[in-house]
Amino acid sequence: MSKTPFPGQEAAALPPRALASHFHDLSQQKAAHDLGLWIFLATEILFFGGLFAAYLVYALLHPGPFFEAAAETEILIGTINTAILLTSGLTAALAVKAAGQNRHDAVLLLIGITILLGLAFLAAKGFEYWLDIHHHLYPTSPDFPLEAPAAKLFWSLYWVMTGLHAVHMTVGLGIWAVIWEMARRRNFSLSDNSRVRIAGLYWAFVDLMWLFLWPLLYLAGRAG
Amino acid sequence: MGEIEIILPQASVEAGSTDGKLLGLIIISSLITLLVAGLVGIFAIRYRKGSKASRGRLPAWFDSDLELGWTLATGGLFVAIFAWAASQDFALAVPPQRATEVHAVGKQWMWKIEHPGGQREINELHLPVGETIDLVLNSQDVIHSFYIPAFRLKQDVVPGHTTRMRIRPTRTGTYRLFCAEYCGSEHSAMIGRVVVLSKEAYADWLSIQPEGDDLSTEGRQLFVSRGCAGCHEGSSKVRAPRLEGVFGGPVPLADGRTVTADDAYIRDSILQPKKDVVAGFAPIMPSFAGALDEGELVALTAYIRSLGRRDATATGGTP
Amino acid sequence: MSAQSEKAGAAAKDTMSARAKRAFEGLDLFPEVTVFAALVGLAALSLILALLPLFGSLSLLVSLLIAAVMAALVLIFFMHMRRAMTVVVLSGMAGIVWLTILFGLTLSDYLTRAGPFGSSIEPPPAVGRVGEGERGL
Amino acid sequence: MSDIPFRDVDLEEDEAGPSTAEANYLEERFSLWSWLTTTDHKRIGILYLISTTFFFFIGGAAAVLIRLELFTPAGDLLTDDGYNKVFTLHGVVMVWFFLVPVIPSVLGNFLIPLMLGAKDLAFPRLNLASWYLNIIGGGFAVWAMLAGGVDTGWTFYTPYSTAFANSHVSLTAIGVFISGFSTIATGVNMIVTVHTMRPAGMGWFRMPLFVWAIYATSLIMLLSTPVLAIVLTLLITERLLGLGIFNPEYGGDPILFQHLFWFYSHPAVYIMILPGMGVVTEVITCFARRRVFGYKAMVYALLAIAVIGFFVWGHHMFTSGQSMYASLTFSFLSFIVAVPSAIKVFNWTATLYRGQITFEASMLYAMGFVGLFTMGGLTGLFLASVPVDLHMHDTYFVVAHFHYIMVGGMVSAFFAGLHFWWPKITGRMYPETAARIAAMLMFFGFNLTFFPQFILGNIGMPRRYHAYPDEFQVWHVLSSAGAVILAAAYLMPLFYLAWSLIWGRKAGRNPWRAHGLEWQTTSPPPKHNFLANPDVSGDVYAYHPRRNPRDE
Repeated sequence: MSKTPFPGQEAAALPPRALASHFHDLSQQKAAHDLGLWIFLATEILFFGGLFAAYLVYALLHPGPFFEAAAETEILIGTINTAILLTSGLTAALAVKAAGQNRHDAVLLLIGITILLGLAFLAAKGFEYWLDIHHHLYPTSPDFPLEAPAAKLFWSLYWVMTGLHAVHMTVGLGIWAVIWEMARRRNFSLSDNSRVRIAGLYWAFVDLMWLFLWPLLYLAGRAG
Repeated sequence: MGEIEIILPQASVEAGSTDGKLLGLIIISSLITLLVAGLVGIFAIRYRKGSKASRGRLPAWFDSDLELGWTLATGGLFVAIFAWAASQDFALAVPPQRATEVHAVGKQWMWKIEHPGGQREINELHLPVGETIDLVLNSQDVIHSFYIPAFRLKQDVVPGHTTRMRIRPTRTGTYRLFCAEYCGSEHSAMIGRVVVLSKEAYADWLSIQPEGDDLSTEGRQLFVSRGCAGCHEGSSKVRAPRLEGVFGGPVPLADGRTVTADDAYIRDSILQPKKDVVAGFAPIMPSFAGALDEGELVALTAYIRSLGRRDATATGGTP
Repeated sequence: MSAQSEKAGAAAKDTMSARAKRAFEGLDLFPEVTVFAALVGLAALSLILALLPLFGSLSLLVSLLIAAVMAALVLIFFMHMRRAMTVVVLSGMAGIVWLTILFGLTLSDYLTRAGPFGSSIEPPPAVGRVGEGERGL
Repeated sequence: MSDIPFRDVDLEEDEAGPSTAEANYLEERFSLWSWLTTTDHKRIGILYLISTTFFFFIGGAAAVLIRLELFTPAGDLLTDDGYNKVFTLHGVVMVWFFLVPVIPSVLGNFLIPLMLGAKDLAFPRLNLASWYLNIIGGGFAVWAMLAGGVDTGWTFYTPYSTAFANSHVSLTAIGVFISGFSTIATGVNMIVTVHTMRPAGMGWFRMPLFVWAIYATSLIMLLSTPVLAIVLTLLITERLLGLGIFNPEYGGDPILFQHLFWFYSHPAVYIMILPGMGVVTEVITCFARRRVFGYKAMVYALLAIAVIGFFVWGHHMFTSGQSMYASLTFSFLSFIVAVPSAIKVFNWTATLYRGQITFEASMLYAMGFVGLFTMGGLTGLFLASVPVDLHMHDTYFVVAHFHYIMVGGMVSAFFAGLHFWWPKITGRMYPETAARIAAMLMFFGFNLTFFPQFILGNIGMPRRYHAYPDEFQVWHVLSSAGAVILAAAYLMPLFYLAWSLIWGRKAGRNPWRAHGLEWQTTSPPPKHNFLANPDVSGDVYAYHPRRNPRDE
């Protein structure tokens, strides 16, 4: 099997086969990429897990003030963001499917939409942050609206959880933008290379995290 | 002080049993270490390269059964040690009969100790021998750890928590008191003394203490100076619950729950009055969080406790 | 980067009908679009159940259960867990199992503390602390 | 199990030395740029060797300062803040920049592809990124040190670290956070390589135990480091942005910080010791010329330690106000996790039985490991039983316990591995007598330093004390004397190994006649590790004839 060295060596017009020199064949490389990313996702689950553990402990210790504080979040923007992220999850999954079938234009279009939706999510998030600050809903503000101390716990968790999620969103958008640009220049073969698939997996994971953050931060404490 | 110590004097009930466990563990560990180091040494000499020792085939049982054997043996031994060591803790679960409460507050780089009779000490703790003392531990800033090596006991003092430590001194003498949890620059200067006196010497010591008023009278003064009397005293027009005879009994709350008025309830009502509003009253009481330090809170609680319990003891009995 | 992709996105849009038709024909959207519809439905359900005073303190549990169902859908269909190697599934599961270890043993401490639940932590009076400004990086 | 022909490594063809045409990985290109942008796992291993040695000597210098300070009861060498910053530096640098990375990233990076007959790790560029992340993290830690240090102890307990310490806590936390990514990157690389790049014919139970040890370590790295990352993030956000999740004023619980911190930090001590166990198995089997005793038991013991290691963190918090029932649960689980370690020690000892033992330097280090790790492990049982821990917690007994495991166990194993594979890494032999002297000096200096600390702990000397009452001085003097000897013993390898790079005897392909694919290529190996495909047919530890193919 001819092994064309992977990075940089521009083959002829055709995009180079994406086989790295130290792998025996393409299936081994794809398996390695998938496994590598899934292991990284397991670490991400545990990274957010620490926050969920803190939320769980404090919700059990101070149920009253904790959920009272949870009722203060902007549920409308939160729900809009959930819808945006679900849609971008769909377009990302379709992009991966299209890449698998080497459909160049479809991949470009779908990744483009995914990026736009991601930017819309971050814009809505920014506006929500501005509203929160306007309502003094951060623990160190002198006129924090809620009186019970545990309310500050919830709002500390709120800022850290949504902040970290936004960071992961920004990284995901960066990856999509780079892939979009490289795909436009056609310098990697869509079906052989696992880039789009890996980016799709990471994006679906960021989507997953929001599916859990949304009930914890926005739907909690809303009953009746 | 100068002589070389390897084992500290056993000055408390716990010290005896802990040292027993310690000795057991030392014996077992040294046996295992000698076994392993001995075998490694013997094999190293006997089977060194070129030695004449016979190196025939290993017997069949040698491989798998031996493996299973020492796995079960170590597992059984370790679980047995655990059970033996844990047995001492189950005894702790039994609540003490009559324990005198001593309040100790850890503060950056000193221990402030208050006896129920109002005597105050800094970095010193005088105790009668043979009695059970319940140390109620709080911290005003960071985590400290109340550690008396001669009693073989320590208990971390965490801000936001009231932790308890039961000590039962059995030998008179002066023993070291350390802070064992790193708490900042002068962590190593946070050293004190625990003086265990005989009953009579302890009574003398109590009497010669400067006539510091006891906790409840100090609480009374705070009750007036901080304005609590303005609402909760008999003659005031403001609708606030009277506190006589409240302590210890059930308190019906506005949201239908009933709680027992214990230390924690009193403390919560002072710091977060809107948390458990008494049934039939408006939540108008201001929060005192920040206005009272730890010692004053303890004094106020003692005063409200001294306003008489609705249950067994007669009115005004010292706790 | 995003401005440029927006412009390119917009360019792609105006010739949307011509190129998209060619790009999309043959790409069956099926499993993804139905899954997406199910996800939106579940999200709406979760929202409604959260706003109604049906479950009281359990409402958070219900919305988390629905979130778990949505997560399962995303995992299976969008992240192709069905076709993944067993070791990939195992690593995903490992993340969740280790999370339960963290939650379980941490709660084993909080649920068994002496005194009524949550009483072990009282908000102390404002403790003396270093001023905000002095705390450097 | 097919009847694998027993064929001990024959010596003749070995003496020929490297006669290969292709330049080996060291001489391939000399420019600094080729080293700084290499994706060759062997060169990255050497880059890690340089950076971890650098951090080892920073941590070591801090240790010498501590021992000199404690020579006298009064705190007269350093101010109390100075002492607090020195012991924190010793903790942070030793834990995160030496102990955690050293064997997986130095020996693991170099040897895993060789032992698997592969050309490189699964993700070579990620491997280089891992080294750079480690360096950037280390840079932050050194910057924090130079800018004035951090005085919270390596455990960063709140609320001292968040509300009361005004030293460079956030800077150090960022440094450790970044080095956490380096650990995760190494972990991902190792696991994917072991899963996807094993040679045909090498099943899971025919891999060397060093590969198993690195695999088990990578599992722990991946499942524990993220929780450290989130704890440090919360620490930084509480200090800088006031988002007080552990702030007692908001009703937050400092004990929750301890739960999350120790959820990482106890598995972290298994990250540090498991690779050492892998190295010791390779060394003991080679110099005793015996198959490892109970190969499957050793594998299951490694995996059992890796998994149960996540259930035991509460034994650090018996005195912290944790509920008694949780303490007893953690105490029980801590006794259970000690069983696999005991099994491994018995298996090493049984491996020596009926062997042809020779005493090269790495064998001395390995036998030292077995003895000292046994003592370290057993003193762990003292601290796992609650009543004894109520006395011994946060005293010098704990300091002695973890130094017996970390220094007596891990560092000895690292030196054993370094000497054992030195010919393969550099193509040179180290001076045997000097190495043996260093090994024995280290063993003696170590015991003199840390055994007195057991007694200090028993008579109640608390940890992290800048000045202490004078009844403890006798033992501190002994310990400080031992520390001087230990420091000297650590400097010796630096000199004679450096000396061997130029004047050392040329090492052949397999100077120890060891088994393992890494010994089938030249030393130092060529850029792509193997000129011809390595012969994987031999059994994994075929040092002595197997009695009959039936048994394991």
